[in-house]
Amino acid sequence: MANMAQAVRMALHYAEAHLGVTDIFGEDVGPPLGGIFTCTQGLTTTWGTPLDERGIIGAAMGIAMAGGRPVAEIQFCDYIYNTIDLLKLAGSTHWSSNGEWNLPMVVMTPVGSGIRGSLYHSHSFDASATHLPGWKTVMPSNPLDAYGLLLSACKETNPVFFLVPKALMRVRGEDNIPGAPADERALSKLIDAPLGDRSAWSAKWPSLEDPEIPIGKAKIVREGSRLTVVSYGRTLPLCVQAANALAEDGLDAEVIDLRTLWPYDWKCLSESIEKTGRVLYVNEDTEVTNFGEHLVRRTVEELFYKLHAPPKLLAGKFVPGIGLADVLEMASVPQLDDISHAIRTLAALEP
Amino acid sequence: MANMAQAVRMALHYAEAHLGVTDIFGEDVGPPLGGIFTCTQGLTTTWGTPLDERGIIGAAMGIAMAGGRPVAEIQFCDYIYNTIDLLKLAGSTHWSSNGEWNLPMVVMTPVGSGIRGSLYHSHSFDASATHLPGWKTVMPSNPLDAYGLLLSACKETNPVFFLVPKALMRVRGEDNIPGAPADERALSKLIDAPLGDRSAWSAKWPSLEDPEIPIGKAKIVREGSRLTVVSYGRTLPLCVQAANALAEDGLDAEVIDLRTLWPYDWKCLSESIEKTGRVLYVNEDTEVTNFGEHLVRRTVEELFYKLHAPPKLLAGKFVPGIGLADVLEMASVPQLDDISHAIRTLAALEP
Amino acid sequence: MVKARVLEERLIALHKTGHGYFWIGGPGEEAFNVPLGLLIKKGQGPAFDYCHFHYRQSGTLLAMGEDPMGSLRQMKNTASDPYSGGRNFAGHFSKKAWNVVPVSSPIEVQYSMAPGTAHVQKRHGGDGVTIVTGGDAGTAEGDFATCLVWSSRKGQELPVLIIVTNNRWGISTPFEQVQGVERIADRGRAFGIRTKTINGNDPVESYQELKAAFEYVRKERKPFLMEANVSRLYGHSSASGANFHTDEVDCIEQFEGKLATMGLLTKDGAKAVRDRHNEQISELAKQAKEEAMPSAESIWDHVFHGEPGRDPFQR
Amino acid sequence: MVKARVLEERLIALHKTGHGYFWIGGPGEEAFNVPLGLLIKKGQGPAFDYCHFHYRQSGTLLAMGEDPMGSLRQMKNTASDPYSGGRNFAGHFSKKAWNVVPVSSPIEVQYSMAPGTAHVQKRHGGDGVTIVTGGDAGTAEGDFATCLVWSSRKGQELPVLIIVTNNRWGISTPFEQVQGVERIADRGRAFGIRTKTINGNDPVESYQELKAAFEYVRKERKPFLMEANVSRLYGHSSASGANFHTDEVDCIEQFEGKLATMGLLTKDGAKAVRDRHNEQISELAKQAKEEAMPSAESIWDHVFHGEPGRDPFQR
Ligand SMILES: Cc1ncc(C[n+]2csc(CCOP(=O)(O)OP(=O)(O)O)c2C)c(N)n1
Ligand SMILES: Cc1ncc(C[n+]2csc(CCOP(=O)(O)OP(=O)(O)O)c2C)c(N)n1
Ligand SMILES: [Mg+2]
Ligand SMILES: [Mg+2]
Repeated sequence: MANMAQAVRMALHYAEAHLGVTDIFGEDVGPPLGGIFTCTQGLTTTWGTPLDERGIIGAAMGIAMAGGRPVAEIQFCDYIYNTIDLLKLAGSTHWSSNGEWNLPMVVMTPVGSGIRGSLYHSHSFDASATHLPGWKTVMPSNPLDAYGLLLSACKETNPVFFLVPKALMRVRGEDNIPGAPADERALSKLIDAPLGDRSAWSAKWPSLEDPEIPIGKAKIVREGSRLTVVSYGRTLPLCVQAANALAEDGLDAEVIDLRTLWPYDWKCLSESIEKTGRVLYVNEDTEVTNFGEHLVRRTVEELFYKLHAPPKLLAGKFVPGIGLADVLEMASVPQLDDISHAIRTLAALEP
Repeated sequence: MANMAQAVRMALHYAEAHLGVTDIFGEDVGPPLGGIFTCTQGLTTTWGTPLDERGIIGAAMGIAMAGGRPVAEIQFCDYIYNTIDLLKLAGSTHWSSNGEWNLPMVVMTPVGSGIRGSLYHSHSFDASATHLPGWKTVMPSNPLDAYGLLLSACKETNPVFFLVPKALMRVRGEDNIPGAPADERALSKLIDAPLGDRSAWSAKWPSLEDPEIPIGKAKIVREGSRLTVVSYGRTLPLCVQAANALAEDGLDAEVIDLRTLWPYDWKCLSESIEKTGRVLYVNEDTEVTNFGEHLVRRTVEELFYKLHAPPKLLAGKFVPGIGLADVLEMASVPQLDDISHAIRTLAALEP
Repeated sequence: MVKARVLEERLIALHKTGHGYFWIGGPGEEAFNVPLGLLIKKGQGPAFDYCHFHYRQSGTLLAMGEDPMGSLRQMKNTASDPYSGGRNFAGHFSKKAWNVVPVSSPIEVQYSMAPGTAHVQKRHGGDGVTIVTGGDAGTAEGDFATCLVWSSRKGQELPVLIIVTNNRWGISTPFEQVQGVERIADRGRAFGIRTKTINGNDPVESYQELKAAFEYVRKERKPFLMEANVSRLYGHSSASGANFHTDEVDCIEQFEGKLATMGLLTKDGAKAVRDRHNEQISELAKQAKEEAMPSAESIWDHVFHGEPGRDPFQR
Repeated sequence: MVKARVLEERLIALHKTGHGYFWIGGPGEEAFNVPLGLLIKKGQGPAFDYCHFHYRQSGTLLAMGEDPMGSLRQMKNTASDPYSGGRNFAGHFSKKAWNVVPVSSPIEVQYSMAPGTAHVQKRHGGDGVTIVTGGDAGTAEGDFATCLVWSSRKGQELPVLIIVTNNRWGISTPFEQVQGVERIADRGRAFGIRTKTINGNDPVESYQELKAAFEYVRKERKPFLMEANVSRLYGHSSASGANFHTDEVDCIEQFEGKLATMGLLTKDGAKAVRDRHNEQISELAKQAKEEAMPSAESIWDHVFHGEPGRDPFQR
């Protein structure tokens, strides 16, 4: 099966071939490297930009205004924070022009911890992204969703953040990308650039299809009755892993992959929470003014009297960075044990 | 009594005279204008900068590193969003250097709606500020607090955001600034720059004192028993006004001015909420991934079983901007009626 | 030029009489902005010019043929305001039919967006170019440098006319006090960008220099950096009083004088022109005052393209 | 120079043998970085030089007299790491006693901070200056322009030595592909800043040119922009393999050759120097491997200055 980097690459190929994407650009995105995580290898509309994030976002806005369909990459979301004013502007342009101008643009950036990235290759962007009106935000937790959601993002006529959990870049999926060979070797032969000289190489793309994974739909990845766990990105597989283990002790948790952070699938969440009466939100952004706190607020605002226990949030500690030493990273953002413990505690809570 | 602009000006005078503040700078901060809101008139360490917010924040960091004590102004918080990366860095420098370097710097910026500022003179910054670890954030709702909190900010050895609700700039306080004449005319004669040519003018500062309003302490501005209202900045006076009016109908609300957003006074809040069992949080930042949602989360996390009703948040609508036309602004951010209605509804809520 | 001046003075008058919350505009820049507008290839899409303007461009829009009614409506923030539906300040134009992208309040960000439209135009071919304008103080923002870097990459030069209107002020701050550059145009040199500094108070010089610059950018598909020295006749905005400053050159008065000495215009002739525009525009202003404001529910409109406006929380 | 090279090669070896998660450093820049270190007036406070460095400055630190043990500890992210306590990547120095401000990963932000320390030094008087270093690709960020604008205001010029080490690469991207400037140093001209482009692979030229530049900045209290052409001998970082690139000039090999032909150094002599440093540093590396990691609770330390580290939610 494909890993997430390959899934993103195939989605970008599909998007330039069938969805009218005109420019895929960012630092080191063009040949020969094809991106820090190989996500843009072998594509035809890629180009490398000056080392200037403001220029990258500004160019994306201009290209979208002129009828192009840009996919702009910020090499790491840790380096997007000098462009928040431009991102706000991109999100407000349709509104401020009273509907005259719209910006079909995708901003793609790797997020989160898990590669021992230290202070500046471990940031999360979900809290900041969801505080920006006018943007849609998606964040996959597996290759198929990454592929499908990126296609949907490229079909959008509004600005979309495509946040890629870098810890999952090399993890292979369980579901096949429609049209791609399931065999790893075969797939790699077709679309992975060789090491060393690549000047002669070109990708042989399989004839891919669109799984149509819409923006705004969450996915119940594990049905359960005792409580609801809602997560996305790096922590989602850990939530599933924890739930499966706890099920053996008879603690049957439902796990939902939010997939789209805004506009999110409240129907799916609320139905599950009404069923279980308990909910745990898990993400790895720092926990103060965190998107999970919005979900907690929405939960008590609309479901308070149906709850058997307080909704809980497990998120990153409110510290200025993630330290390089392993123990520092482990202590800063949710790990498997933290999640299992949080589920157990929530399930056990009684008035 | 002094208005908030005068209070800030007097605080900055006190800070350069007695607290070692070395540089008060920003766009149009120096003479002759002395700031868009007159907050920096007649001071001795003020200077005007190039039109470059990144340069302003960067300079503040450098000045602090070299032993100076800067107070940097961003003319409107609407224009601070191209510096978030630098603000993150300022907040992480002490931590990343393992305690070696600290940055005693104050970033002062006008926030919020209320002056018909349209899309770009109405932004709030409290959600973004409270998501930045390593920063303290204060936001006064009256001149005396503005004066006292700014002095405390200038005594800090960590970065501090001093957020000034621009709608309250010209509102006079009920409490006197210690050392300043209570009479408006007399005060104005001393510290307000004349219109027209100011080259000959210099301020005559009264001998001011420090009211010692510590960072981290909230203030109960109206005692009540039926429910708790927590707010800050522009909406705080509206909450008091609403509570006073509702008291006449026998609805007795307690109103707390948070004053410091981080680190906030949880003791004060939790005691009040335990007493009333109901809490309404009010601010005007957009409501998704909003700091009030953090307070809601903290409330259910720690006080769930003591609540008689769900904690509520009344905040700005999640739209890309505040429109110029009056009705658009009124419909976008909390107004007096919205607050009264929210208090009434919360008080009436029964399972 | 006169029509633009009359429009701005009407907008100021409206503000001073309590009609409209804020004024900012371009009185004093007509001698440069009008020729600019006359030279723009207007239309929609990459075959035509893209305009990334700032808030002093009324003269350019009128010269392009825009109806002054739009500015009056925006000043009154009526629902009929064609640029923002009553949402944005005066001078914040937007006109997709002519590739005029929305003017935004943040200074200089348009210089970071301009390479994007120019990039599409370079690929599209033809002679459409991108024009970006802004003030002198704003060149201190990194976005100005971004525009120089992105438009001058060897072999990938972009067809963008980079304009700086230098009135030597940033609100209350003199240019000399905050910047050490002698000629802002010189900043283009290190990038191999062709540059020129001109007298923007002279409509003839402005027209000729702009014409030459446009020809270069259209044909060579390379950037050109033009600095135009202009006046700020009514101060920065209504926030600074919006009163007439006699210490600045008035390009219209100067040009009328020149025409008079050349015997091409009489005092009365000039007055007649002004009166005619005055009448028309005050008529339009009266109309604008009668028009409806936007509705409260309309705040939800156009949050997302292609979706009906609604409260995401269905309250 | 040799000591710096040996240190970097040891760090690379440590990474490749699984000791340390990430390497980035300055092998190839020694001929420039070492003379730079020798010329810095080291000490604490505005009377001394402030150093805003990037992540390739090990040669400078060693030349200033720094103990290589610090780099080895940071590579192993031990609690004893003197620069970040095991929190930050290799090459991210911080030394308050010598005004070496924390090296941060974000490219170019140091250029926005440098005017701040220089501003304090200008006011303080004396001959302390600010030095800021960074790479060629990074000059595309607005922060580089910010540094030029803020340091060159007439009458308020700042004593800052603005350095760009040009290795003609930004990770995988050639300079020519993304920037149109011939000489980066030329970008200072429009601002009236004195500039120079030098061969950073020649330690003698580097020393002489740096000496002259320092004298100018110390005495005139004005900015100087220096571009030094250097090599990137082991690629960008461990992420790109950190293998030796034979197609780049090796300044040490070149200088040893020069000394040899001048009869000042023999092959054995050179080898002896290298062996000596190798021994010492591998000794230190052994020690570093034994040292303790930081503790989990320590994440709360130094969030706020002057306050004990604690979880704000007291969990
Ligand atoms: C990013 C940003 N910072 C600050 C402001 C506030 N502001 C509005 S206009 C202005 C001065 C602009 O001067 P200049 O660029 O010379 O243009 P001019 O108004 O003189 O034509 C400032 C500081 C802003 N709008 N945007
Ligand atoms: C703001 C920012 N954007 C992107 C990166 C990722 N990055 C790290 S080093 C680098 C290339 C820097 O090239 P240059 O400035 O020439 O310095 P060099 O490494 O060549 O010495 C990039 C893009 C970063 N660290 N910071
Ligand atoms: Mg100006
Ligand atoms: Mg380089």
